[in-house]
Amino acid sequence: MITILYFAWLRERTGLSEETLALPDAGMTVADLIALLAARGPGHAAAFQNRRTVRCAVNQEFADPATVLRSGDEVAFFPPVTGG
Amino acid sequence: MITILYFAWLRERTGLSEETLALPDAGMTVADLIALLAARGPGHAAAFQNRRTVRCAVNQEFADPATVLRSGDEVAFFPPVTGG
Amino acid sequence: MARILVSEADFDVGAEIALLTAGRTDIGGIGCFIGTVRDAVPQADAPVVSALTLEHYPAMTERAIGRIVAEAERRWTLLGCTVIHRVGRLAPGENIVLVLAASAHRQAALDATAFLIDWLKTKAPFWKREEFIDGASAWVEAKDSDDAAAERWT
Amino acid sequence: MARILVSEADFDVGAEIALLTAGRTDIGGIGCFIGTVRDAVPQADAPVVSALTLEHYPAMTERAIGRIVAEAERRWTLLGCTVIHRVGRLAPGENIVLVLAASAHRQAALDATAFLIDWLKTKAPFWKREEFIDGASAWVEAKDSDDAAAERWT
Repeated sequence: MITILYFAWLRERTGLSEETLALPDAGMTVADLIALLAARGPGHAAAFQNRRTVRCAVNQEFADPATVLRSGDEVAFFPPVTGG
Repeated sequence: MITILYFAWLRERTGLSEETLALPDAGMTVADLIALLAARGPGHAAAFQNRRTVRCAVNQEFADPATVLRSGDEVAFFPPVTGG
Repeated sequence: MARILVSEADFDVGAEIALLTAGRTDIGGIGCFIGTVRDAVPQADAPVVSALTLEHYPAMTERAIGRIVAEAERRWTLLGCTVIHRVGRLAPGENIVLVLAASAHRQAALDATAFLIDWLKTKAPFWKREEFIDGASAWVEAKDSDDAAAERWT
Repeated sequence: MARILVSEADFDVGAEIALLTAGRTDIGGIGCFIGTVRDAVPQADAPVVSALTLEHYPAMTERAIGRIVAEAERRWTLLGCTVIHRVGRLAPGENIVLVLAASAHRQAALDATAFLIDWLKTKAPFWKREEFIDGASAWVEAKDSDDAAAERWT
């Protein structure tokens, strides 16, 4: 199982702040997960529509599309940050 | 007459914070005044010994050696500034 | 050594400086930046923003700020550092973020302050949503100029 | 618009920021620098400075600071600016100088703050005399690095 978190407009578009997912296969990357999630429904499709505007963190560290996921990971998706 | 002010180690070396002087001739520059003052005695000579370390303001504005003095001017001599 | 805080409550700049410098006589300069909520958006002259809401990723935020501070401490000899970032709903004029950097020398303090706010803007998980006086609201978009500012330091 | 003060009394950073920003909702960032008395001189590892005395040229000081502030206002769009410089005898740890610069955008606020302190260091008529713990004292010499910092802006 992995935990998936959504922030800002990814949360609004998916309608979820958190969901869990059984990792379908070993070796799955962040990019693979995005493809899987984008096919889950119209909200998810809208959230991941423009993948260049989606950032990812795995276990609270910034991650890139090639990062390999493991069971127990916390994967967060969010827009480019705008604090400060 | 002009008023001459000394600050920091120029005040200490001349032993004066202020003195007045009758302007000896029209067209006198800051450089002329320094030459005149440096000949006034050992304290003044020490104060103006290294002229590259002496700064000047005329009527509270930074001035250079070529600035021409006029009667009534307030001429200040001091080291390079070190505030802030 | 660094003080890192994410909070809904406002901060007291004077109290934070006092905390940073208490009992110290080796500090020569303290750089400081305070970010505040503006009611005007760049595209408009008139006040249009009625409130700003800051969302963040609680489990990650303080860790991310800690990494930014550690990078500042690696680049400059700092004698103390404070980063406080507010979250929640803020009105125009309210404080958003405080950065303090103390050093023996002013250039290190000023450079570290600029670095910290530049990197906070691009590497800490905060998102701003603006509410406008006409009732609309929108997520603030990341600015290329912020990316450029952060890139200056790499 | 600018607040310029030369004073023996200490300043209150929080109160000065409050004064600068009171009732305003157009400020996005406030840059701040505070210079303090260090007890260590650059040439030594041990604390050796017991006090610092700041002399100035009263008739010229506020005018010179006013010119520096006017130059900052010419270069950046500032929404407020404060420069307070203390004079007299100060102990290690005490405040010497406060610079505040407020703007709609952080880069202007930070750049103006750095500019103001760089130019204050080289263009305002203050002189520091250090007293050492062994009873000696000496005028602080102007630093080439300060001239270089001021030259950056020309």
